[in-house]
Amino acid sequence: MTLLTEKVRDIQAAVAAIPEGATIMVGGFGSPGTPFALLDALLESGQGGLTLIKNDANEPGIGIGKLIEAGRVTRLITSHLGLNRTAIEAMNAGRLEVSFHPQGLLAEKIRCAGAGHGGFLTDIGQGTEIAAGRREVEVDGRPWGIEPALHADVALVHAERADRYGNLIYRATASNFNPLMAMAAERVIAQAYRLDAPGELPIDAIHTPCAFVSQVVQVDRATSEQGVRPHGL
Amino acid sequence: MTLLTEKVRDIQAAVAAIPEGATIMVGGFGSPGTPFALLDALLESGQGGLTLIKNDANEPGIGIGKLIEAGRVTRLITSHLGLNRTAIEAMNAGRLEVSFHPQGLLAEKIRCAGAGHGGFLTDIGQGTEIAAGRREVEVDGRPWGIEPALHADVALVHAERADRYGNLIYRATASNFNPLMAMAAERVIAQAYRLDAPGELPIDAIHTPCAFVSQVVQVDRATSEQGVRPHGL
Amino acid sequence: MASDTQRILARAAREVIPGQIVNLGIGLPTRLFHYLPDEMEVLVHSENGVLGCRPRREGEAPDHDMIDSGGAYITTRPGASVFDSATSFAMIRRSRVDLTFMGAFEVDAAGNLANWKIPGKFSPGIGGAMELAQKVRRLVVLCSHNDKHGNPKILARCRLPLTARSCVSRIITDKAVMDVTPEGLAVVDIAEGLDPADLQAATEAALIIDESRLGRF
Amino acid sequence: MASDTQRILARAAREVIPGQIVNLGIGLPTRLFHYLPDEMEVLVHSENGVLGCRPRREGEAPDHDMIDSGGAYITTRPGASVFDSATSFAMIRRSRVDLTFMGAFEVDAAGNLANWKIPGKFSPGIGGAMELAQKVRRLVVLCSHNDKHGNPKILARCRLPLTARSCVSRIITDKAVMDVTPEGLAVVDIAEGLDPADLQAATEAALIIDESRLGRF
Repeated sequence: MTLLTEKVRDIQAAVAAIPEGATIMVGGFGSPGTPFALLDALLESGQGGLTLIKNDANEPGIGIGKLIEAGRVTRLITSHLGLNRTAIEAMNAGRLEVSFHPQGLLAEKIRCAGAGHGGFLTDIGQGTEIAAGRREVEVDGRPWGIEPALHADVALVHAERADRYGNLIYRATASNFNPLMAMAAERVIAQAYRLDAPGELPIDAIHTPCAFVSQVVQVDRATSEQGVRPHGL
Repeated sequence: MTLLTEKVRDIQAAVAAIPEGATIMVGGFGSPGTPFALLDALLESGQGGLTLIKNDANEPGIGIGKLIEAGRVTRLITSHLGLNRTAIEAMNAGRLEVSFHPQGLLAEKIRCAGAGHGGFLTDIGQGTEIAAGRREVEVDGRPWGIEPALHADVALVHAERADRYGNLIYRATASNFNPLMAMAAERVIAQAYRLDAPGELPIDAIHTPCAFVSQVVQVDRATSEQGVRPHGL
Repeated sequence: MASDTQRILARAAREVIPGQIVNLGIGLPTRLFHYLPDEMEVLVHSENGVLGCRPRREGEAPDHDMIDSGGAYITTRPGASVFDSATSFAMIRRSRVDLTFMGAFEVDAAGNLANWKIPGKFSPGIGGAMELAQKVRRLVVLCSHNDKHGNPKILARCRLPLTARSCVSRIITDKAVMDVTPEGLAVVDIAEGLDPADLQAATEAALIIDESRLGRF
Repeated sequence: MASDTQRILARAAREVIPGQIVNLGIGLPTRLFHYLPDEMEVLVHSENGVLGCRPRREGEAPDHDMIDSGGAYITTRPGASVFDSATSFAMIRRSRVDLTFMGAFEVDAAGNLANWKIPGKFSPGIGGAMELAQKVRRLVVLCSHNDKHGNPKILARCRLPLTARSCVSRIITDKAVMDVTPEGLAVVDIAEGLDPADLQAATEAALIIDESRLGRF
């Protein structure tokens, strides 16, 4: 692991080390919690053949939407593409391989990797096409489907605050998949709006202890461009 | 589930409803986080034939130590009894059935029940006597041991602060097993030093959302009697 | 006069008991938000990680970190909490959400629900719908009684891929309120002015109608 | 003159690299706490749910919610965090703890460790030892070279129930510092004034001793 004292990085240096063809977890549910600055740096850095793991595909023209549109993404493991018609088009045209998981199972498959388990046993989706082909095992007299852990080479996460050891605090609904992914990947790169000295974050408020985080970069607040587009209510 | 508006209870009323022979999870690692007031009320309430699930057995004369000494506990599912010689004596004399699990697996078995899973797959303890008789399944080309979820009728947890909907905040190392157990049992009774109106707890600081908590009781601070006995450093 | 949608929502709001935890599905159910008065102690769960949503008030600036699962900026009421996606779905899978309202492409007499995929036409992924449908204590479907071509959506048996089996407790449409019972769909309320025979004609599933006990809405 | 224990601890402290996350087992290893200077940027992990422990200062009032896994009141250094038991052991199982020091009843030439149970005599439960032993990146055993009856603790093969297989990297005793290698136990340092033949005589496992490269401590 990276030493506590060596985690603060320049954003381009942090993403430059991601290999071509890497499997990358990306935090965020819609815009909140999406590490926009890291994703933009990754686009600039040029790696292709990527497998991305993210709850959704953001919206066209922002976040992983940009990487998909630039043809950098071979495969997407996700829960829902409802807000991104260009991603759905790429899927339908065969330019993007998409694997769908129910949202809570996706979260748990990631959490499982973060906990060092091989998988977990679920009853979600039994009797539906989501469970087709899923192996089963009987425990306590009931059949359970086996969901293997989902691993990644890298996680890109967004936090509100960090310290230079890599302790992270998330805010409001920008938490979502970030704390799970921050535990799950081999290398975890966190962006934060504010980067403090160790001791500045209240210890009971830290969501991700620094042990799980490999690198920290400080970024500017997201632009309104990266906010949620007006829809819904 | 209990309605949000009906969770605040008198301590004796809260524990009186626990049935004889119940399986009860009890928070705490040593003294911090142990719900001493709820345990004292349970002792007074008189239920016996209990199965307790707790990391340890507290120390003689406090916490679950008292319940064990009073002969109320038939079985203890735990990780370590190192600080309680009377519990070890009861085990050796055959008055207390004890099941040991490695501490992190105990935590995960409880967490698994809280997540609604049937179990998880682990490689911990393979080739040691802890794994003797454990069923295995192959995932991603490796053998994994199946650890079933651990369920309970009731969880007794300790929090620093609560609101009357049942939102909980823990403090320092008094967290330990409490947030896991607060999600895992059928009925969750929380004691808190401070009981506030909804809206008083900072929303990003809440550790256990109220949805998981059935009843809340306000209690006085633990006595120094219930503190850690002088040992170690 | 109230639109069909408004009538569905007003009727649906009567399903909510003070003190409950309620999830509102994307689309029509989300609009139920505005039918729950501020003073009613109900916490709205949104699966992206918040319990205690309320709509933004007129002129209230959006908080860019605070959305519901439909992507709308929201705010929170007293007693709210935020949490990660694992905790949010643990709450769902453990049936700690009392009530959910969901839309439907099809719903049938056995309480089966299809609302996530139309093979070859619409398959954006299942999101959180499967876990909500399977595990929330009570699922109430809100939908139009017929599709825009007039075809029934309340079927004898669903034809689309299912979201979950035997998960629906009650169906509220512009034409009727129906309960899923072991004997089939029992009509609880019928739209003001609608004839029971016309209701049955607009429905593929056989309906159990006891005219002596029928409510109007 | 330094006691055997002090010599073990002083030697062990040299294993710690600034910037590491270190777990200290119960007993002798816990005392290593006092050998890590405050200005050294090291976070001590304790499996009850804290990263960044430091010993209480003279006269500092105990915080009743703040203990380490041995049950002693501690305090924290800048950069510390607290968390639940699941997160604490995720950190361990995912090998996010760089280094752990543990005691031993027996340790053998293959790096097997027994430190939790003596059948019929001592079986208080395994606590967190199994996961720490199996998963922490580097495990250094700290123990006396021989038990109080003079019997060797460094064996050819452990006889007690194992905590974990092939988990030990280095063993530090009052007599020697030994590395577990594919060829067996290689002596790195030997106690000041001790003859290599006497070291071997006090050890059941065959030792690899290259006198030309032997350090003293």
